[in-house]
Amino acid sequence: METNLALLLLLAPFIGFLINVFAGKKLSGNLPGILGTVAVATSFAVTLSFFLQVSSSKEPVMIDLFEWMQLRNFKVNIAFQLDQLSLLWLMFVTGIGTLIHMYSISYMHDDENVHKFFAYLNLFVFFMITLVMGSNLLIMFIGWEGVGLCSYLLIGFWYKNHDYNDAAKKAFIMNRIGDLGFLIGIFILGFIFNSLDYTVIRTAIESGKLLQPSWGISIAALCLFIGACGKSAQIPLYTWLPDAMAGPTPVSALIHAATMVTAGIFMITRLNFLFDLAPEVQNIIAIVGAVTSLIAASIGLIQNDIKKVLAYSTVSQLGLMFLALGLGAYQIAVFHVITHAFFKACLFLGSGSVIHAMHGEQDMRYMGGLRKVMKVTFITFLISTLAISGLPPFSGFFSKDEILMTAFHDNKPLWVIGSVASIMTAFYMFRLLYLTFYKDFRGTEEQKKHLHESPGLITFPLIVLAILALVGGAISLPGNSWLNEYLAPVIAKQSEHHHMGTTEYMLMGVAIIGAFIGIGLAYAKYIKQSSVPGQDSEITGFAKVLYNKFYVDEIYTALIVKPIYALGSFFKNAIEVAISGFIFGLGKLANVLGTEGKTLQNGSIGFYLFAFVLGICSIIVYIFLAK
Amino acid sequence: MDVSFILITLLIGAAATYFAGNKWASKVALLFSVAAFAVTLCTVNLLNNGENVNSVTRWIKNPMISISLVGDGLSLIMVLLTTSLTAIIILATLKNTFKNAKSFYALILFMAFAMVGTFLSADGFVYYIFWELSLIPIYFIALIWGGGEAEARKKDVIKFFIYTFAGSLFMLVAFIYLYQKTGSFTNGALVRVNLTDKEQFWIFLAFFLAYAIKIPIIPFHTWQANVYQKAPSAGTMLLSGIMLKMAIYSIIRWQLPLAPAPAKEYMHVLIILCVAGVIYGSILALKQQDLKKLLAYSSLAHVGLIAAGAYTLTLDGLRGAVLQMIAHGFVVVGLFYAAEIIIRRYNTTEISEMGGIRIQTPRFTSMFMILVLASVALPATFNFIGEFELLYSLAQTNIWIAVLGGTTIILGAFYMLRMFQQVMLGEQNAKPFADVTFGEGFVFVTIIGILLFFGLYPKPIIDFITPALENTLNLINR
Amino acid sequence: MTTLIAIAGLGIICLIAEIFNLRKAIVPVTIIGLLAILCLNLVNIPGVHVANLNMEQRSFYNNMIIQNNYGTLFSSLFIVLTTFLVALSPDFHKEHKAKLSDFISIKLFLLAGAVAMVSFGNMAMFFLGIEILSISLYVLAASEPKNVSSNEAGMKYFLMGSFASGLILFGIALIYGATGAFDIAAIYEAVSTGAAKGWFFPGVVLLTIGLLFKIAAVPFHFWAPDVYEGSPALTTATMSTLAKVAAMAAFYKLMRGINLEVPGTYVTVLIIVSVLSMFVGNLTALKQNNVKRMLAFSGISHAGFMLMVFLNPPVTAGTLFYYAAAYTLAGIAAFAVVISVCGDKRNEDSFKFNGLGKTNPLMAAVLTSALLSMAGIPIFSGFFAKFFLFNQALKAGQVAIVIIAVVNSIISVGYYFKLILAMYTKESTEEKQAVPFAYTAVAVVAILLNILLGIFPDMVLAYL
Amino acid sequence: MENILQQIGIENYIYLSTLLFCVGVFGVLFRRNAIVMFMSIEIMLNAVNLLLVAFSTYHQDAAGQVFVFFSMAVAAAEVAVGLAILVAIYRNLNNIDIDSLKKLKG
Repeated sequence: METNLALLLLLAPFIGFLINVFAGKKLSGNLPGILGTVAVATSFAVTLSFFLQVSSSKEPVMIDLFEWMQLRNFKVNIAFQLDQLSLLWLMFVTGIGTLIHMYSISYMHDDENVHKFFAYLNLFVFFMITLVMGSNLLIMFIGWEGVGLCSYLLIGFWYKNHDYNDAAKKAFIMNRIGDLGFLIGIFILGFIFNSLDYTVIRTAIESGKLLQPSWGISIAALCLFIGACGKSAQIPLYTWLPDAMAGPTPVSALIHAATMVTAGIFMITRLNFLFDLAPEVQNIIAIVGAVTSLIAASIGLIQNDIKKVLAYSTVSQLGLMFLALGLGAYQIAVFHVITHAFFKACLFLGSGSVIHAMHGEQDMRYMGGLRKVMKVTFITFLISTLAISGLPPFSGFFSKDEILMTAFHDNKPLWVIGSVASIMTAFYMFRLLYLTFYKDFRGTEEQKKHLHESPGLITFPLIVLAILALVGGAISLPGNSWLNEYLAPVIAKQSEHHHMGTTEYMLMGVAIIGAFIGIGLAYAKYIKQSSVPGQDSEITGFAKVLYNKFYVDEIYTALIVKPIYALGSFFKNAIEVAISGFIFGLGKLANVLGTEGKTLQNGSIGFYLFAFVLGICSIIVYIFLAK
Repeated sequence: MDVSFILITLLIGAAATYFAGNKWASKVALLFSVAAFAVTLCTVNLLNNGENVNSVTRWIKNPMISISLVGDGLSLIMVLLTTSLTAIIILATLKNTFKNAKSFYALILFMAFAMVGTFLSADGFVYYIFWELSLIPIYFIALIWGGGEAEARKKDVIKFFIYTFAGSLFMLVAFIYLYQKTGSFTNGALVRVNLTDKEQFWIFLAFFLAYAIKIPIIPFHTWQANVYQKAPSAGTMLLSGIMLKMAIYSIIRWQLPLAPAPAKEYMHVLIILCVAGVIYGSILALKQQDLKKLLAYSSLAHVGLIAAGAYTLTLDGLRGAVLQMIAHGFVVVGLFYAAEIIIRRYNTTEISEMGGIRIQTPRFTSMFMILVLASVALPATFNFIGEFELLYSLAQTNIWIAVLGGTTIILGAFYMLRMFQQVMLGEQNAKPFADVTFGEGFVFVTIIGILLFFGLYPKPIIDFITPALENTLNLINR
Repeated sequence: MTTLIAIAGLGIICLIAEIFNLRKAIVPVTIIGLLAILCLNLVNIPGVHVANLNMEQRSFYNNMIIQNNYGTLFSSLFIVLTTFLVALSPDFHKEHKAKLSDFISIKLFLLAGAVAMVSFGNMAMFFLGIEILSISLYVLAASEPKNVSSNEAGMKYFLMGSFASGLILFGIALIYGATGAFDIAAIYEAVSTGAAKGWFFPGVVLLTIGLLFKIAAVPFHFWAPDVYEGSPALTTATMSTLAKVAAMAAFYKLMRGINLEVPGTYVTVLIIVSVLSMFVGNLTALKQNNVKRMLAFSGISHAGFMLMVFLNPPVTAGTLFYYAAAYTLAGIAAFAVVISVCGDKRNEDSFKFNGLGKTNPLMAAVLTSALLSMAGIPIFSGFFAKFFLFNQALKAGQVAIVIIAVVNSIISVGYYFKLILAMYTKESTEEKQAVPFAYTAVAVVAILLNILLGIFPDMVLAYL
Repeated sequence: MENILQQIGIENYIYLSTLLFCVGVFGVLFRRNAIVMFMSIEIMLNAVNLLLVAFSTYHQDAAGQVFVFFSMAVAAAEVAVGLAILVAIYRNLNNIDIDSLKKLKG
């Protein structure tokens, strides 16, 4: 029974995918969308039932289907594990997934390939579920690469535009770099534990009888973290995420904000018992996370493309989550994942709604004053913005604040970085808000005419998400946290959760003040002075560096892509030529000798006889006189 | 009912095809190839029921040579691959019209015959004969039905022939030398002979020459790209899908058991050579403007990884090699078929002249896409199983080699997606592109079906080959 | 013995038939006669169990003729070859029918000489055989008086041939002087008892040189290409198959017959000659445009290969015979095609073979097979021949020579395949002319025999 | 009976005939006139004949002398053929200079 239900949970989106792929073209109007939505909704329903069951019974549901792979010292099965963590993840994956599907029905309805869109979207959900449900690392890897594939397909959804295709390609390849790390990590774990099952590894660790020196584990952890960097867009593998905004906005919301990019956090949380054994790696994670959040936030400060800003804010928020992971505060990371999923999805969908209204215009410099026409969008957007800026009582406040608190307790510098990042966040988010919704409209008259509030199918998800963004913090209030209780079974080492003392309240205060500083700056600049970001050419100095994302892409091109191509031409024009030249050289040599032989054969009997006698003499000399 | 029936079927098939005349040749060939596949399946079934499928026939008294054909998991899986792929390849070529078709299809079947013989023979001499025999048909196929400018084609094809012929002659010498030691050519006897390390080294070298050229391992690969490009697609499929697998199979079946000492001593050199091939091929693939050449270099890369796995002398390595051989066989045939379809529609092999096909052909695009993804070893495709086991075996020898070899999943994705983008995506191409016909679609669906099914449930194959591979491993570590 | 007489008789019958102008009957009669003789000859083979060629032999005319498996098998091969040559004759000589009987009878006498060369028991017989063979070849080579190149070929062959005969004679004389006998057995006796004088070995060396000339081994090979090119194609076929192999067989028989332990230097010389022949033959063949020349050079290289049997003389009789059979059968098939393509129009440039694959697929296939066999590609007996040769050589521990031989087979592929390429890829320049049945028949039968030999090597190996 | 050979010694016969043989060889090598070359070859053959006869006496054995007849007969036949070819050549080229026969080469 459980097996069937689990399979239903897993396969419902896949079936949706199949139907949309094979029959989608014939389905008329919104049917593909509705179908896709229903598919995901089904999964959500099933997830819910499992969720209730597990959260009451505290007993994870294990499903073992059949043997998949054989390796020297162990086998790998197709098996699934529905425990607190995976179910929690499934909840918001399928939940938000459903909403975004719903949203897309309207958002994409006039696209020629709408059925493909929903097919891919369903496929993504399917792989995401696989990733989360898998009971061993290889199953996770299936999902891991599967979601990468879907993100590739969806980023390049408008495949006529080669820039989009490049973005898609970039995303896939950068993910692959991470995946290689992931694979290597898997190999090492395979050697050490002779298994890839989470449960086995965990018991092996907790039983405390490890044959291998722990540096093996550290390396494994590091490799896995590299994998996480790829998926979750951390330094140095983050540059694909902003480009990924080439995809349709719902995609950005679902894949590149709410779900896929959190896979890295999921993986590390999954293997928390492993990472606990590698404190040095945890340090690296924390630092990388903090730095990423800072860098991304700083770039976000002056982007003008509404989705780019959100993208960088996503990167920065992910950075904060990794910071938490690095500090060993897994529950808090998960907490922030969830809240972030709520408000970031909402923000993206909101921006989508705006873009929809603006007929594809994404540059904030040509927006403004939309709050009059787009009430719902504005309000939901405002709520989410407040949430991400970390103002109480919005969900973002609690999660982010806990992260910073932990940072403060364990590692002050990181706390500073994190705080600065969140101040920046507050600034650029409100900059976004002001530029988009306040003041007067700066677009063309043409656009102005068509400005309108989006239809219900779009606004409904916005509202739902906004509400969640508002109250989401409730699942883990400081002091008494439902989430920590719930996740306790899957987290090996309980992070000492600090009672709320004066320091804590002080820190909260600092955070809030920081947020207000950010908001204040934004207000001063964009409302008081009502300044509008200038054209790209006008940007100068450090701003220019920021605007060009620290030229990271250029650096990568110069350092990696170009050399590879150069190497390619070297191989092609030098080595290949040399080798085949050598081979042909042998042939030529033979021909030359042949020509010599021809000239020797000069047709004169005299010479022939002479050679004859010469032969005789040499033979006789050799045999009789050479002794 | 033993393995010889497969050979007989194919041989009769070749003859029948030739005499069927140009009109019916393709049909007859298809019929017989399918028949051969069926026979193979029966044989596999017999073997699984624990019956003896070997066949031994006395042939020459002095030197003592007998035609002994042995069907174990390893050889039969390869035969299965050969027969199935032959059927698929013939199916794939049904649409095109060849001048003098009867010879063409007869040659294909004859080649299949030779290759199956190579896989089955347990007598070194007979093995060598089949090995050489398989060279003649492909030579003529590439020469007569090949494309491209005639003179250049001749140059490349003759280079290919002499090159491979040269390599294998040294293998023959090695065999004769072994015969002088043992007085027998049978695999069983040869693996039991005790040789000094020096002898083993030279024998290993002789074999290596033959196989390195056939596989090909750098720097013996220069014939490959040109021949792949010039040969007709059927020929390219035969070469890349089956023929180069002959060499890897031979490494596992002959080279390693016969000369384990140098294989162990120079393991890292060999592996590094192969892995270098992986990177080299991938990077070269990035620079190719010719679709078939690009696929050729990608094949060079993949095969390098397979060979590396085989040389790790670990169970995972050998198993991965065999699995990946099968997976790669199907994928590469599929890819070359896709290339063939594009080339036939646009009659150019220049990538730059393609692009903007996706709009016109949703079905073809999806199939091509899946094949591309399979070839970059996306999990849940068969190739992932193989590549994972290979990399895992590499990691067992040295983690850094595994990292180097692993770059294939990055570079592979790089050049394959790049190719896919340039060939399929972008604004609609001026030239019209008819979507795949039912026949073409059928071929693709078959291949994709196999890849996906075994990607999720490779157990039957794994269980089938593992015992044989364990035996081989025991011989190596004897 | 009877074989020899019968052959000679058959030759005379041909001449007489001409007198009673039964010209029509000549060829059929000859062929039937030859086949009859072949059967007659084959009944002499005692059976599989005889290993050593010195055992189980019958002698006639106090050891003038000695009959054993070696001789019998080789003479059978020669008879088969002659049958083919005779079958080719009528169409080849259709311009001057009057001379047909002469050509045929000369071929028959030539055959008689060849048979004598492999079944002699006495130096006299050996000398006579070799001279009969040579003289008939001089005649055949120059058999087109009007044609300068034919004259030139005849002259060159004659001058150098008789020069070589002089050497052989000198050698025989010295051996006689050293042992006081012409009888092989007696010589063997004398040598083994050590009664031989010091001049014995010089004699052997001179004899060897003379025979090396006959098989056209470097550096005594210069005549071959010119003579092959100059003579009428059919004669070339005779030389490159029958004559060469006969000389080789005689050489082997003589060496095995008279000196049991050859000093190392002697073998070294043979090895050097063999290696030189391989290299010179193959390399020079690469650059030839005239097919007959090309085959001449390939013949030189094959002579080099065959010389490898002296690496391990006691046991290589079978190998030698097998190689000879494989090589000659392929050669006859190839020449049948060459003749059918070029007729006796004195031009065998390889461009005449362009597009043969289309104009005459069957002949193209035969020629291809023949060339593949010479190149040593499996299933054709040429491959097995090389294999057995290498096998013996390695048994003698001569790895280096084998490697050299391998390298040479690789080189040889170069020019064999050049012709194949021409046949299948170039466009035909010639108009398609009807091929006489005889040519097709000979070509096909010869190549079939070749393949048969390849598939069932025991067919002949068992007897030696 | 007192054999002439014992007095002179067989070696000298060998040296003589070798010498003669070499004369023949050099004749063949250094003369370009076909007739002269034939004659030189005849000298070679006759040198051998001499040697054979000497040996036959030396061994007190008639076989050698018989063999000489063989060789003479053969030589005669050879020369007959040779001259025939020569005549043909003369008809075509109006000379019998060997060096004019260089058409076949390469």
